[in-house]
Amino acid sequence: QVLFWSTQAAPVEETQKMREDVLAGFEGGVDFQPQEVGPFITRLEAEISAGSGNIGVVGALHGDLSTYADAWVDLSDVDLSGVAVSEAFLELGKLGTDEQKYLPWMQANYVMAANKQALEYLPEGADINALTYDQLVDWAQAMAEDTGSPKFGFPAGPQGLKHRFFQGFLIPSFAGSTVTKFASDEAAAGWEVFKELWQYTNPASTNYAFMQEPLLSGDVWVAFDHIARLADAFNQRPDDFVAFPAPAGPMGRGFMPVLAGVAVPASAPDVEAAKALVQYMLQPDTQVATLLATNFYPVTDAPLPAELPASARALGPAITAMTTSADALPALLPVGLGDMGGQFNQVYTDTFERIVLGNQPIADVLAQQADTLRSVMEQANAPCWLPDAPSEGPCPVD
Amino acid sequence: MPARFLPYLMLLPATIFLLVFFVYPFIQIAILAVTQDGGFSLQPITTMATHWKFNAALGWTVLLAAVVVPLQLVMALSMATIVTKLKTGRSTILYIFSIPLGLSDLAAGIVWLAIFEQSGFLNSMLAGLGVIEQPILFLGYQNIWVIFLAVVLAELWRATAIVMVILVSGMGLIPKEYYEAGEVFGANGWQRFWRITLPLLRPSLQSALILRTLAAFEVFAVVTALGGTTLPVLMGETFNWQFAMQDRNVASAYALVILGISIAATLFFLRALRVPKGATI
Amino acid sequence: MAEIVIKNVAKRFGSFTALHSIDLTIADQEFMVLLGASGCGKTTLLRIIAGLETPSQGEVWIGGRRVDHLPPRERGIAMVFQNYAVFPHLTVFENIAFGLRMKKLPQAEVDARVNRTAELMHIEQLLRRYSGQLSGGQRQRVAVARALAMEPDVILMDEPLSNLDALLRLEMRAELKGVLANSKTTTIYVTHDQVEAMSLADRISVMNGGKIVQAASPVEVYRNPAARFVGSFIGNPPMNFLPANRSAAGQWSVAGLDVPGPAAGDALEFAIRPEDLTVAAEGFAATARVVEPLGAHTLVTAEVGGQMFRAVLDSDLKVSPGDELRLSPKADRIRWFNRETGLAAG
Amino acid sequence: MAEIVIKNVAKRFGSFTALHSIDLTIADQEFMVLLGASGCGKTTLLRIIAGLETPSQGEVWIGGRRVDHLPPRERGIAMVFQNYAVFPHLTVFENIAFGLRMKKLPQAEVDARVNRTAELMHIEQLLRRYSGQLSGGQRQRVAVARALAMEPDVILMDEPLSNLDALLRLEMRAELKGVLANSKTTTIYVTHDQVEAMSLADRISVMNGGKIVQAASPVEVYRNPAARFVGSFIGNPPMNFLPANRSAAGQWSVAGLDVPGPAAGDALEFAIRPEDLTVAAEGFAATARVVEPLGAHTLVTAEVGGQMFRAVLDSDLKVSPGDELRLSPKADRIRWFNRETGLAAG
Amino acid sequence: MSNPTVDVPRTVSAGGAGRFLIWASIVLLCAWVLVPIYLLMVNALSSPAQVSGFPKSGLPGFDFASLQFFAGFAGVAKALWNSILVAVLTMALSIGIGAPAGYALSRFDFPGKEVFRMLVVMTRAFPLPLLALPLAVMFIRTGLDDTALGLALVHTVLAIPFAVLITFSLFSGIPLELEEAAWTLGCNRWQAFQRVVLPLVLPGIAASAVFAFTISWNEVFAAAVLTIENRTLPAFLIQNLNVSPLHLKFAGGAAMVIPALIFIFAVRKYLFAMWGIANR
Ligand SMILES: Nc1ncnc2c1ncn2[C@@H]1O[C@H](COP(=O)(O)OP(=O)(O)OP(=O)(O)O)[C@@H](O)[C@H]1O
Ligand SMILES: Nc1ncnc2c1ncn2[C@@H]1O[C@H](COP(=O)(O)OP(=O)(O)OP(=O)(O)O)[C@@H](O)[C@H]1O
Ligand SMILES: [Mg+2]
Ligand SMILES: [Mg+2]
Repeated sequence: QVLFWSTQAAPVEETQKMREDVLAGFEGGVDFQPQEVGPFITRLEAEISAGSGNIGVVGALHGDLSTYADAWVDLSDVDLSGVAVSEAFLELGKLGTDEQKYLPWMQANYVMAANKQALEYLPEGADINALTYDQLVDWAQAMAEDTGSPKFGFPAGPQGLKHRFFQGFLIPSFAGSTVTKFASDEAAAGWEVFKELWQYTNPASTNYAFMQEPLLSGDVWVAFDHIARLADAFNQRPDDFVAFPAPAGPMGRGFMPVLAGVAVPASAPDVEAAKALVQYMLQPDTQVATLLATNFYPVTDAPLPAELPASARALGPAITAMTTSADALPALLPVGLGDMGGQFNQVYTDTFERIVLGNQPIADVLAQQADTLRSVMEQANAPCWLPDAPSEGPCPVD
Repeated sequence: MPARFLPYLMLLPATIFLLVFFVYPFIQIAILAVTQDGGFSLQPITTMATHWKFNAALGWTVLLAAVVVPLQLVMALSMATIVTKLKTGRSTILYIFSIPLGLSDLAAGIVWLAIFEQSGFLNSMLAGLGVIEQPILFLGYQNIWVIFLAVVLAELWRATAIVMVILVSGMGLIPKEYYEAGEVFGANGWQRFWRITLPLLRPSLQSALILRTLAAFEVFAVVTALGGTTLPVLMGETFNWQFAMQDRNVASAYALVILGISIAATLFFLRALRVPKGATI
Repeated sequence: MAEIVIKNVAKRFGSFTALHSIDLTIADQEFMVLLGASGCGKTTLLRIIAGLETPSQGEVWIGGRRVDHLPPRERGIAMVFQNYAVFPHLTVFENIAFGLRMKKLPQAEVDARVNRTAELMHIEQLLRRYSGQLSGGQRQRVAVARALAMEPDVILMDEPLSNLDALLRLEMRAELKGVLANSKTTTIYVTHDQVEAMSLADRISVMNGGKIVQAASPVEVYRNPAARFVGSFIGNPPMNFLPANRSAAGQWSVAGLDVPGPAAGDALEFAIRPEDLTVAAEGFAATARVVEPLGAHTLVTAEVGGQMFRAVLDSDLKVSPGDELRLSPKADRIRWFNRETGLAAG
Repeated sequence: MAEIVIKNVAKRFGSFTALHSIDLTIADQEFMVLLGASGCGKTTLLRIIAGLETPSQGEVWIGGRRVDHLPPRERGIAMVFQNYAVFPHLTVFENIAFGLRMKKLPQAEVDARVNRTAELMHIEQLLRRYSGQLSGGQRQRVAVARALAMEPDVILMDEPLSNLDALLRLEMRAELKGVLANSKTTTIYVTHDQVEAMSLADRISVMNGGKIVQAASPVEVYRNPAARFVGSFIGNPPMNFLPANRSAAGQWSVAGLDVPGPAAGDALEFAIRPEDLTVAAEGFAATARVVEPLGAHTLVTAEVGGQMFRAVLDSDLKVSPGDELRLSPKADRIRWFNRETGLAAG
Repeated sequence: MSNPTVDVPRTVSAGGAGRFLIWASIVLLCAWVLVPIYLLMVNALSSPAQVSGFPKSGLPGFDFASLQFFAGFAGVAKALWNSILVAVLTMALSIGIGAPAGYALSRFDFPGKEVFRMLVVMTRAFPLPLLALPLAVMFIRTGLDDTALGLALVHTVLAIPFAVLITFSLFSGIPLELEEAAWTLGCNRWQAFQRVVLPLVLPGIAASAVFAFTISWNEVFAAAVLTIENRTLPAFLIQNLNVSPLHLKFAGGAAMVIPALIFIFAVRKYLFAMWGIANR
């Protein structure tokens, strides 16, 4: 039996499906164990430093995997026989080295979802599939003023994925950059807009982890979140909700894919069995089953079945609309940050908390956080990635 | 002379146990707080102390303990007194009172979230009574004091039982002749409680307060459940640095702060509730 | 005014009856001593008066108020507990001051009273100690001082001097009597020391098996026991009893001796106190069995008519076990009891 | 063989010295009574012998073995605690059986011994009760029974009968003496009851302020006190003392009376027991102050030469406070003490 | 003499008022404890739609789907068994190791007492999740990893301060003299402890055992890190509750609470039974 140690598919229902629908077919058996970040990291580090352990395969987001680049065995020799894996993702999986540190496992994205009631309040002339941040603000304002309570929602809770929104959506849309122009006036303007939006944002947002619940309860009518965290709303009441792309700013429609990969730690008890599992994860059937279990999309060219659950039917087109829009501005996942990934995220979270929640002057906060960001980049010695222009040495923060 | 070594002999298992399973890993971790990249450095401590959330986290943690622990003490004392006084239904009521004992802080957070949520029971009730039209957002980030209050309530609910059970078993050991003497010499119920029960309960009070205060300094799951990161607490920051930011040095520095205030509180209780030599039962 | 009236009080512990329908009135300022065998219910009676125990039936009145339902603190009493109940967490000073603090007396008054009573009890040098650092007798004196300091209307003392040496007890006894007389306190005092009982009591109540057998002045109780039990219980050593059979009108044959006695009755018991016997030519034929020197006197336990018979003789008289003696009773000290009812006859 | 030897034992509690260098030997099977004022260190001494307290200095030997470092259970002792220490969670039966169970005696033997000692202590009907359901005296008897049932080599009793009524105490005393004599036990017995001390003791040790003042036979202690303290402490009421000044060789002037006395010394004290005084034509001029009837006798507290002076007189003699009396000492009972050292003179 | 017009009933009714007050506060306190539990159960027994709906009725929907979801988890029974095993081991270890220390603290004065006390307190004061890493490394190297005993050892670290401090306070309440009496009756220290002290403090020991049990029962972090095959219940089903949908959160919470309730119900008698004896 191979122990599959994962940060993904942690919600108990997804876990259940992973075990029963996705992994049951693997010969030799899999013990799928999704973990919260604390135990996940602790156990992983313990096995790495003990040099032996139980974990066979690690499934995690790109950011987590890049932390332990040295611990993974090279997966170049995994026989992908005929499965076409996205080249860009494979490249990310090398973590800036020559070895295939991890293989991509599944991908997702962030989109917006709205209760159909909200559509009445859509500002004049706004197209839901080509929304701008200003229109979003107007929309939220209209809803708030008419219903008497703010109806926009945002996953700013401790388990929420807010930092991805700032890194991949807000700042790129306004500044066309994630790192370099972090403290630029354009970025400041973006924060300005977000602050305005926040006025019409349900204050309970600071408790939200998953937007599907406030959407279902009606506390929130319009929300931004990870597709896996919106899925339940669509599955429970497919007719009540619509999904649509994230809004666009002056520099374009920033968005950031989510990439999860599978890696094999050097301390794995049976590396061969682990590699077999990795290979199994990339098989077309597995990839589709994974989509059904987790709402994460395949990273391969696996053909999607006709019968998809409501969530996939609603969210898939929204993602496509976003990634293929004329003004699409993809922001890649951070590369080369290693174990500074957490602190990198924290810079964005702190900026949010200070500017929006703490009401501190935007310029000051950005200047201070820029210093922190700079030192993070320098410590990690990470060059720029998209949408920032490639750099020699650590990515500069202007 | 074996008698002199006897206490040490009795402490031996606990000491060995703690040395192996606590002190050894503890030292490994504590060292991190004063090292950076393998060398001695005060950087982690500086990073922690200058972090913009540090003061808030420390302040809220201490304030929470300062509010929760005394309230809890009062409640636990009243519960324990009631339970000891009762003749009928005593075990049923003790059982009910001690139910929260079996709850994890995670579960307690969930329970109180169900109450305070925007679509939660409190709003449902208020709406049902016609007091409100729209559900009120109790736990919004602007209502930090409401969040604080909710955390206080949840902590009171969850952890009072621990204090109570310690006090109940302590009260059970106070010989009733002292109450009788108190009664005869003019002490009313309140005075007996104040002048006989409390002083004779000092060892139990001490233990209960120490344990409870330490737990209060480590409050985390309930706060996160109810207030997200709006109400920063030390333990939350520790987790954040350890797992989200993966800076174990700073996390360790935070842990040492928790340890420090815990030891200070313990010393305080040991002094304040010391039983003078000779004044034992 | 603190007259204590106990009406028809009984106390049952489960199936065991500790007190059977007690009626007793203790006059204001009276010093009443309770005497009785171990386990006869003395403590229980005190505790009922104090309000620490609810009587199974009956009423308790103190100073004209019915107090059954009042808590102890409203009864105007103070009590010395048989097992002291000295608070372990308070110093001797604070123990004595406890009741005064409850009354919210000013500190100066508290100091004065504590020092006064502590001096009375000879524990003034122990005021800073805790009860765990005291000897048994010292602890007992703290308990007494604590009650005295209250200057209550009624003071209940349960064997308050039992753990003191004779000398100290003698002193304490005198002090107590003086203090309590001055303060116009009504006292109920349990003791097993008959000398104490005799010398302190205005009246003695003798209890037996949960009943009060006789309540009368000390001399009366000693000289005129109302029942065989009283005679057998009081006096150290107690009265001697011998069966008496009528030999003629007003003449009774007792262990071979002809003694003049009551005219009525036919099955009586002859009773005489050991100290009312002298060695003489005429008297009961006795064989000495045990000879115990008591200092000034010698206690001789002898056999008379197959029964145990005690005599307190002058210690100058040399008696050894096995000696044959003639013991003559002082005629005016002889008592007679009905052999069935145990009550005094004649 | 359970001779107890105490060598140079002292005990300090912080700065307070409870025992000063005690030397005492108690012979095998001897019945030693400890007498002394409250707080003089009796309990402390017993606890040191039992091994419950570590002496600050000195050695304790039992049966030829040095036992200082042995735990109580290996010393072959049993002890009756001053405040009983009856286990609250066990019935009377199990309390008494406690030590026997520790010895792993067969159940039949346990039953037999418990029943025997319970009967001895008159608590056989209480065997099923818990200590909370007993009276003080009953509890005390359980404590005694528990120690007796052990049939130990050495038994230490700390005021074991203090809470019993006189009658019961008399009985218990006799039973104890019998049982302990038969079982060849060495006994140390603390009591405040001098009659008890006199009648039980092979020897009496009189303690004062943490020192042993005299250890001798009861009669010796009573008649020939080795020190003023012993005279003043033993006897109820105690000895009377009057300053004596030499009027001629072997002649001393005592409160205006000329008394023949020791040849040596110049500042002595004259001492006489109250019961060695008679009312006569010649004697100390005394004014009666307090008259207390004690039953067979009357205790008269009088003033002689400005000092308090007690006499035990026959109760037939009618004395009232204020009466003038002449009290004559029996010549052969007069004792003399050095006024400085307090030790016996002549 | 006596004045027959004394108002006896007045004092009785005063007592009645006191009674009423006491019972009123009892009812209030019971409600305070029970209502949140009830609400948890209401949610656990409601359908997902009811759980996220508003306003809520306060009555359960008797929809067992969510609970069944947990009951249907493969391996729940084994995890439950592991949880109990670990909790019982923790109970035994922490009392076995902690009680002697508590006894020593209450009965002896010795140099180093304060140091030991601080050591005990520190165990409780230092966040366990930080210690989990070195412990896990140690366990993996020594083979204690993924065993019930290994996890129980870690839980014992958490429970020991409770065991030591609570037993310390209990022993402080037992008069030394009772023990001394037992010594003179042929007991060594251990026997005296066992036969005299233990019966008197048993309710309190039971209390600290209950603490140990519940601490272990509810501990998630170490359980998640240190067990793989031998998962305990919280590690098995609860630890991802935070990121699970609401209705499952409640059902999961209830699934953890119910066994604890049953456990406390089962031991409540030991929290109590022996009073009245201790209360001489
Ligand atoms: N722990 C202690 N700390 C200080 N002083 C103490 C302590 N224990 C006893 N003492 C003192 O030592 C002296 C001897 O005490 P001990 O109990 O031996 O007296 P005792 O002769 O038994 O008196 P009693 O007849 O009143 O019981 C007393 O004066 C007492 O106050
Ligand atoms: N709680 C109880 N349950 C059963 N019997 C009890 C209880 N309390 C006391 N008794 C019994 O009631 C009787 C009276 O007890 P009490 O304490 O009044 O005796 P006492 O006269 O004070 O005796 P002593 O002189 O020995 O102290 C005793 O026989 C005792 O065994
Ligand atoms: Mg009594
Ligand atoms: Mg003593």
